[in-house]
Amino acid sequence: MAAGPMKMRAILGAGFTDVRVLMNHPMETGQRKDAEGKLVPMHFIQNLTVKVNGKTVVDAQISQAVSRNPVFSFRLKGGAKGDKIEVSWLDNHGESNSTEAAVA
Amino acid sequence: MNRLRRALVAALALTLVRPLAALAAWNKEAFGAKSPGDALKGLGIANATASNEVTIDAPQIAENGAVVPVEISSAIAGTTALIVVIEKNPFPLAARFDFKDGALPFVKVNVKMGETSDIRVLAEAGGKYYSATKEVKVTIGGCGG
Amino acid sequence: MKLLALGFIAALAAPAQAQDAAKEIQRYRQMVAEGSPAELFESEGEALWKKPQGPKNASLERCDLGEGPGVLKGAYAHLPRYFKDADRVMDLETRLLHCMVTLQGRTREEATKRVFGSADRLSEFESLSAYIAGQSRGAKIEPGTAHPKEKAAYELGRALYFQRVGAWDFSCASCHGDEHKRIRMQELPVLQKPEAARPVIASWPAYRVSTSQFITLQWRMNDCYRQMRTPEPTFGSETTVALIHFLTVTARGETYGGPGNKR
Amino acid sequence: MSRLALLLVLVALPALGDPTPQDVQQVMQRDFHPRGQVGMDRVVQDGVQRVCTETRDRPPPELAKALEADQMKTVVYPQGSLIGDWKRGEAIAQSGRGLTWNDKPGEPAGGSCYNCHELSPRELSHGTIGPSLRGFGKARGAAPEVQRYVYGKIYNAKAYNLCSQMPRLGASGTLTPEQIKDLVALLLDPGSPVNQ
Repeated sequence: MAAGPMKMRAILGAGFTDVRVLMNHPMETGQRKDAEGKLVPMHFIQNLTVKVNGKTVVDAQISQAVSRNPVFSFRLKGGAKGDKIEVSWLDNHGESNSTEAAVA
Repeated sequence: MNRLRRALVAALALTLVRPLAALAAWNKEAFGAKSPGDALKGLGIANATASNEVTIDAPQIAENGAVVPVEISSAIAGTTALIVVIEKNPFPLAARFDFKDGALPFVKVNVKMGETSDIRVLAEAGGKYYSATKEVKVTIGGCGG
Repeated sequence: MKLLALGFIAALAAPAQAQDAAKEIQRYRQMVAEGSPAELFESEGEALWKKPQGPKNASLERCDLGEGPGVLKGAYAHLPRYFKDADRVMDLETRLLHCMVTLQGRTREEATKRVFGSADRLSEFESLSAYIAGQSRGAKIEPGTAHPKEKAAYELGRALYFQRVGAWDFSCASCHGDEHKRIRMQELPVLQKPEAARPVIASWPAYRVSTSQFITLQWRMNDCYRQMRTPEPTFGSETTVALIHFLTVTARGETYGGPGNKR
Repeated sequence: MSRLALLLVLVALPALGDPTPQDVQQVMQRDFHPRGQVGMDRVVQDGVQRVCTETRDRPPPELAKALEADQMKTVVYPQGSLIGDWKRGEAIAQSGRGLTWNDKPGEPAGGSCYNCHELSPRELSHGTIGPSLRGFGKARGAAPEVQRYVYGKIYNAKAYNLCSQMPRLGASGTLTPEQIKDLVALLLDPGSPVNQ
């Protein structure tokens, strides 16, 4: 599967900004068998980065234990309407994707 | 997707992703560890102090191990990382989040659990580690047919 | 937690334990619902809606879902309804199939080859449903009830709901007929009652976390009958539409909030 | 109390002009198709299903009694003890497979027991459509007549309560006599977790 769609929402709260990001990814553990009984090879996101106006604020390493079609929520200090949030990921096959949203 | 776009995406992946990869290497040793102890060793963590300022919000019972929602946070001043270990998973280390200035030590994520297990969350602050655990029971849902 | 452990030993603690378990599962579902990736599928459906396909190389953009050709806003919330051009009551999926045949020139057989998809690849009906249902968020659920065929569909749907059938003698009401019952940990809404049907219908179609699939009401009817040990109901048949119509009419007045999230 | 009963009957009566079970059956014969091991015979109602549909599961007592007696005739009791192996019984109670269009015909089915009943206290994920069976044997013992009752009830629940929601697990060919004996053991064997 190629890098699927991502969706993000960044909403200003009282003194913080909530960022919720959805990504389409199989997150295969390497232990699941397909319909023919063959093991599906490991395929999962390993790195995830959250940037605010170009500056990295969260740097994550994750494993195949994160559920399929991952959903992450992060909380940023302060923030202002219009701040540019960018989230990108890289998986163990070298595939990657990223998405951007302005704080609303 | 047409060929040109695919080629462009591939080129972009090469140029843009490299610095990302260099920036946040994936800790193969820790993530490949098959016991919680080895996973922590892989992260260079020798010991951690139990703390009720590290919080794990997760259901006591999950109807499906494929999706267990967990919300983790730390109230310890100067927290720079949160680490999630699912003790009984084949590869216990699930995630490590490093927070730079600008982010609060808070994450909500869905994880997979192979069976009923303790979830352990460690917070790093000032080079020290603090931890909390919570048991989640994994049950069967639906008609099972 | 300790209470739970004690429950295993002391039989007297059983009711408390059961209550705790039910409460915790409730919380589990709520947390799962808050982290739904359902929205991911809407953009996929939008692309498919606009994509020319079939012998006529036409998109579905001129498809009339009841509000006029190409009008999507609120269309899902007003289905199922009677369509004059087909002279029958149709739900969203049945109507989409009709448009695939009439606008795109596809055969019924080809268009229904893969009506239910997988976690890796949604079916056309699933991604289109995600997109189109999303265009009704905030709209009031008001399926058609005025036309005689709409009335007949409702009555047939209700009769089907109570029909005991199949190798295990089930009707829909065998599981969804009494208050506060569960299958395993799943609480069963009594769907012939408006207060129970409303929140359920308002969140279909939905992302199902246990299988990572996007599921529709046609799928729900199909898989309930599978578990009732009957033969397979045909996709878009009067039976499936009548049941969906009965449930949706029972839920009318509720504000549509989907696509939702299921266990 | 009697007024409540009357009210229930009134509520349960289908309105005039509603499709009858026969009408519905005709619609189903048109709208369903065979798949896998499941043929179209399964949308044809038998007498029990028809009466229960018509009366919304509240059949007149005399009719119920007569039809229950008919159903009792379907129960075939094996020779000797009816107590099998509770460990196998537990696995059968857990499994929800069998008789659907995507189950393979030769493969052993389950009883789907936990879908509706509480049995072993170790299994938290149990349904509540049927009564809790926890401690069932502890309260009743395992005398031959208790064994016969449990075996018969699993084999054909409709012989005891005509419009019960419980499938006729033996009469429908879902479970084999051996499997039903294993379930009897799960309920009655003092060593079974159900009786702990």
